Amino acid sequence: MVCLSLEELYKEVILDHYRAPRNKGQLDPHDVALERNNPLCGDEIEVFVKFDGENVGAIAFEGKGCSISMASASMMTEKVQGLTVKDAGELAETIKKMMAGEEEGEPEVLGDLVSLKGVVKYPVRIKCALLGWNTLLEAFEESGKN
Amino acid sequence: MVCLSLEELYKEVILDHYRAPRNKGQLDPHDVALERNNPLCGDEIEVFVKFDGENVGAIAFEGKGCSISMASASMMTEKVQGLTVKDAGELAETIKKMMAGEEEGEPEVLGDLVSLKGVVKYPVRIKCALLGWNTLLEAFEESGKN
Amino acid sequence: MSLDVESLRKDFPIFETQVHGKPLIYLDSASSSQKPRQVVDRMVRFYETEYANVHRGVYDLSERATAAYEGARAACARFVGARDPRSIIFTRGTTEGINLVRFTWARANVKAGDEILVTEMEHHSNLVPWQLLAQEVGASLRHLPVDDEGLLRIDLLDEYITERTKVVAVSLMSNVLGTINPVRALADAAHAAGARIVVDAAQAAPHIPIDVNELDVDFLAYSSHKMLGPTGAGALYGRLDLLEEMPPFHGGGEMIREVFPDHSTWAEVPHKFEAGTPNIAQAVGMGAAVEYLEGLGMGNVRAHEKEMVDYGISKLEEAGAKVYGPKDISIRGGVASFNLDEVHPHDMATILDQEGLCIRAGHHCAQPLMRVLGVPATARASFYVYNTPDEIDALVGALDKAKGWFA
Amino acid sequence: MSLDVESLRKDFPIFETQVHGKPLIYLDSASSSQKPRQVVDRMVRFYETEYANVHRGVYDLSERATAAYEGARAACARFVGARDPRSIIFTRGTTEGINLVRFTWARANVKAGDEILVTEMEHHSNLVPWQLLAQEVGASLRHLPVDDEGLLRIDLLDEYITERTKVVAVSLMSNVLGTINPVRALADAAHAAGARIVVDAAQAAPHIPIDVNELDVDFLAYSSHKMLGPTGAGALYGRLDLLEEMPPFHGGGEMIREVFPDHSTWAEVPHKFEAGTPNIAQAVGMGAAVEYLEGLGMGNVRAHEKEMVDYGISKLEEAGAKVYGPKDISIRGGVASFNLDEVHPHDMATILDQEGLCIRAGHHCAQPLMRVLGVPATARASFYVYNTPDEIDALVGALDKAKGWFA
Ligand SMILES: Cc1ncc(COP(=O)(O)O)c(C=O)c1O
Ligand SMILES: Cc1ncc(COP(=O)(O)O)c(C=O)c1O
Repeated sequence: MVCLSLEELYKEVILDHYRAPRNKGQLDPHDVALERNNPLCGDEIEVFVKFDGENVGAIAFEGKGCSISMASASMMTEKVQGLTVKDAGELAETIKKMMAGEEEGEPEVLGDLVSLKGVVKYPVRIKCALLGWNTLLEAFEESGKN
Repeated sequence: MVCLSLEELYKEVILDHYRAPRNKGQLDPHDVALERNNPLCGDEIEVFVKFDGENVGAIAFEGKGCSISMASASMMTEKVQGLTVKDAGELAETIKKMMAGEEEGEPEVLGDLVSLKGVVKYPVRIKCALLGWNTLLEAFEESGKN
Repeated sequence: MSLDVESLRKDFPIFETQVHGKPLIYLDSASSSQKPRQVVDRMVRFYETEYANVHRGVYDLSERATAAYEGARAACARFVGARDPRSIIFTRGTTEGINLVRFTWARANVKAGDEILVTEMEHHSNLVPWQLLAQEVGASLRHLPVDDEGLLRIDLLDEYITERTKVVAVSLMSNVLGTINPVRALADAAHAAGARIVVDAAQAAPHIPIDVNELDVDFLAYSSHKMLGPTGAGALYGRLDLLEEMPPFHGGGEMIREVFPDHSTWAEVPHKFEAGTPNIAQAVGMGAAVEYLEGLGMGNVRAHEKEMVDYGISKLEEAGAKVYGPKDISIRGGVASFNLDEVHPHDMATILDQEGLCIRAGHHCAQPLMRVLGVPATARASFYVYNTPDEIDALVGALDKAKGWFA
Repeated sequence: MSLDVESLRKDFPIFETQVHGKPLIYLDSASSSQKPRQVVDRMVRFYETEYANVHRGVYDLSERATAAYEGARAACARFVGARDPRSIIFTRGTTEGINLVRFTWARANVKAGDEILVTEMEHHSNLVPWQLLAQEVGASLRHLPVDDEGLLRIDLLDEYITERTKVVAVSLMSNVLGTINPVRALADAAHAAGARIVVDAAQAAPHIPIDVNELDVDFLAYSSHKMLGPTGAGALYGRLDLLEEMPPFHGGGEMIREVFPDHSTWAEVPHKFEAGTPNIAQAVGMGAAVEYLEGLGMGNVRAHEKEMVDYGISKLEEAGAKVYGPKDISIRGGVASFNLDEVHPHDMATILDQEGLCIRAGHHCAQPLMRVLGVPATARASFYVYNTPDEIDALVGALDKAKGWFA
């Protein structure tokens, strides 16, 4: 288990991805694109996926919002790229359970994502952290790949 | 001012009128008869008046209910018999104000009726004490005499 | 294990007060119960150390308040055997719960020509809302009769529930007769006819263990203030699938997802039904009352009240009172409505008050039932966890005294 | 005479708590205020020495409870300048008050083709009920615009209020912009067109003196929890003649006169609108909050907040924040919504929380206004009687720190 103070959480991980988001922008061509928002805080995200057989071939996101929602989406794109849709979906479910406090999550599997656990203490922010992941799961569903 | 304990109030005045109500029964012939009830406690009363010019010539009541409503109606019939309609109406208003705690009332004028003041401490019972008086006022109104 | 009444009475500060210089004997818990220190203290602590608005705050204090509020929801769900806290909507009390069903599920589902079945023993709170609904949509009301013993005529259900019946509204326990109704049988009959059952558990929740799944009910409303909790709180249980498809009730903050100038979309259940700042501290207090009752054990509560009502009925009858409702205490809660020939119930209540005894007199918000019983009013003594047989003896002693006055 | 803030802070036990090891700095009173000991103690005393159900009991304890409850009604009437306590209906809060008007007066009076005028700055609680009503009856909504300074465009009233307008729904003070609206002008225009005006005073009541007669409004709703009182209580003022002719809201006990199997007649105003056991202890607590505020003097409360918001705005602007709403503090309450370019409001609130600072971030239940302002969310600091300039300094210091993280 890692323990980060809020300051560490922000400074070490969140702000890195917030300032320099990975895979940010439109992805063209794509197989599926899905836009979702969190009306409670106004955060918006659009996720683009191009499949490569059963795998996530390429993924990108667009959006605006707080650092947690943007950083989480950025980390997500790094993490699921190249995974099978099934594994990516399972990872998303793990993250959701972790944020609901139902699962600890394995540091080896999670890597950077472990830092999101710092958000569990701020239930209102959990929706921010999950916006990208929920959009991904819906995108999978829409594509019929899941 | 008289001060009566509840027991005295009941024993000295209320129960006397309750057990031996004055002017109880139908009054025939009459000029006006009016029935009213207090739905909150189920008390019912009917007041009959025969006028003699501008005066209350004869008055009687029928009804069933708690001792306070019946005793108050009985005392009322004794008290207003022979009064002018105007004076009887004013007496009724005095009693209402007395029960609302707005007026003390003159012992000389009130006589027995003073005992009703014991009821002021029991706001829920005030409606019982006033049922007859309110019906009388309405009966006057209906007869066009007031 | 049974209730240790002497020791639990110490949890209730009000029993240290005097009425007219006499110790308080409170026999009106069916109207509203007294509150243990634990419940009041929980609310004080909430205001003094955890207070903030719920759900919308990013900061820690608001998270703590939200956790307390949602924890109370879980307690209120558990208390009636509901598996998912989301099936509990916080209300002001039973009356609001039933009216909520009227304004949402019922207005969306009851049409002209439909029938609503109530019973002759319903409290006004489970009758007037249905009258208003019926008038509004052009439906009609039917009234399942009560027999001479104070039991519902469920032998007539076939006649009273038809294919036009859309709602069966019934109380789990009568506040006048004490009758505990066979709600499961009514639920089965309602469901067989495609109707929904709405249960008024205002009297039942404080006194008997409830399981909404065993009863198989669609909606069930109860009040905090009758079960040792604060005023201003209550819970409405609703089947999740029904809650999800129902339109919202009040419009406002908290119950929305997105608001546009001319229309809006709704938050998830149960928030969809909790517009505006909720009764936060009262919900927390109601949760504390649930925990207090769980600590006593609802089985023990029920056992104590059986003893009390058994003793109470026999003493009242000895004193010459006519006691209404079933004599079989296995289907009767801790309520004894009665009349004495000699003393009108209102006089009785006034006279008993002088002795520090609180009983109720009147129609008990059940005027139609009074007409069925053929009386304008009754007196009513009702018992709860803190009452003792001694208090029944005091009641009967005071009744004798009142009879003496009128003799 | 002005407020002695240092000494009145001692009335608020919560300021002895710590958040993340730091003293609590509570700048979210516009969402809900903290409670002084006097208010909480009043409710504790009520439960411990005076508790019973109201109105229906013949005994002394019930009379005392009724007197406390009705005394609170008189206090709530006086607080907004209403001459007759009967014009006050107790509710759970502002949201319920407005929905009550929607379900009673408005459903009886607003017809297909009619118009309802709201404003662009309304809280969801004074918008969504009117959307729901409009959808239900086939009326339509119009939205009085807000100008760049955060003021209502009352110069456009002639265009927006027509002979089809039946309701004008407006807040006396905005919870986002702080704007204090010229409600009297809106009332006059509404009345000239034969419409009724419904005022949301959730923000105004805690902060500025109100007189319903001077404002000449038809309905005015406010909440206890924002004005030092308990949750679960609120008051709706209604003009007596309107209340008298309006149909009832909830059906149930207490609001009836006579109940027959198929229909009922109604109790007098205000009881007609208070079905079931009311939020007794909360109303009593709200009355105690009124008395506490009267003790401070609403003029002094207003003066203190003017100073606070004046200082707050200038400090926030120095710190580089964009502050929304009017700069003229004579028409602005103690609310400062702002944004920093560098730090998203949600991040800001999370980071400030670490410093013990409670501020709000989000849409503040005013999504349509957020769209008008062109922002997804704002941060908001709001001030009340217990806040000090030092706390504003602490806020600005913490904002600088947050900017540092994001720099
Ligand atoms: C302007 C305004 N109107 C209405 C409300 C709703 O008040 P309540 O949540 O107490 O019902 C609020 C507070 O949230 C408000 O600020
Ligand atoms: C059987 C029954 N139903 C409904 C109610 C109404 O409950 P409340 O007044 O808490 O809304 C009561 C209590 O008064 C009751 O006894």
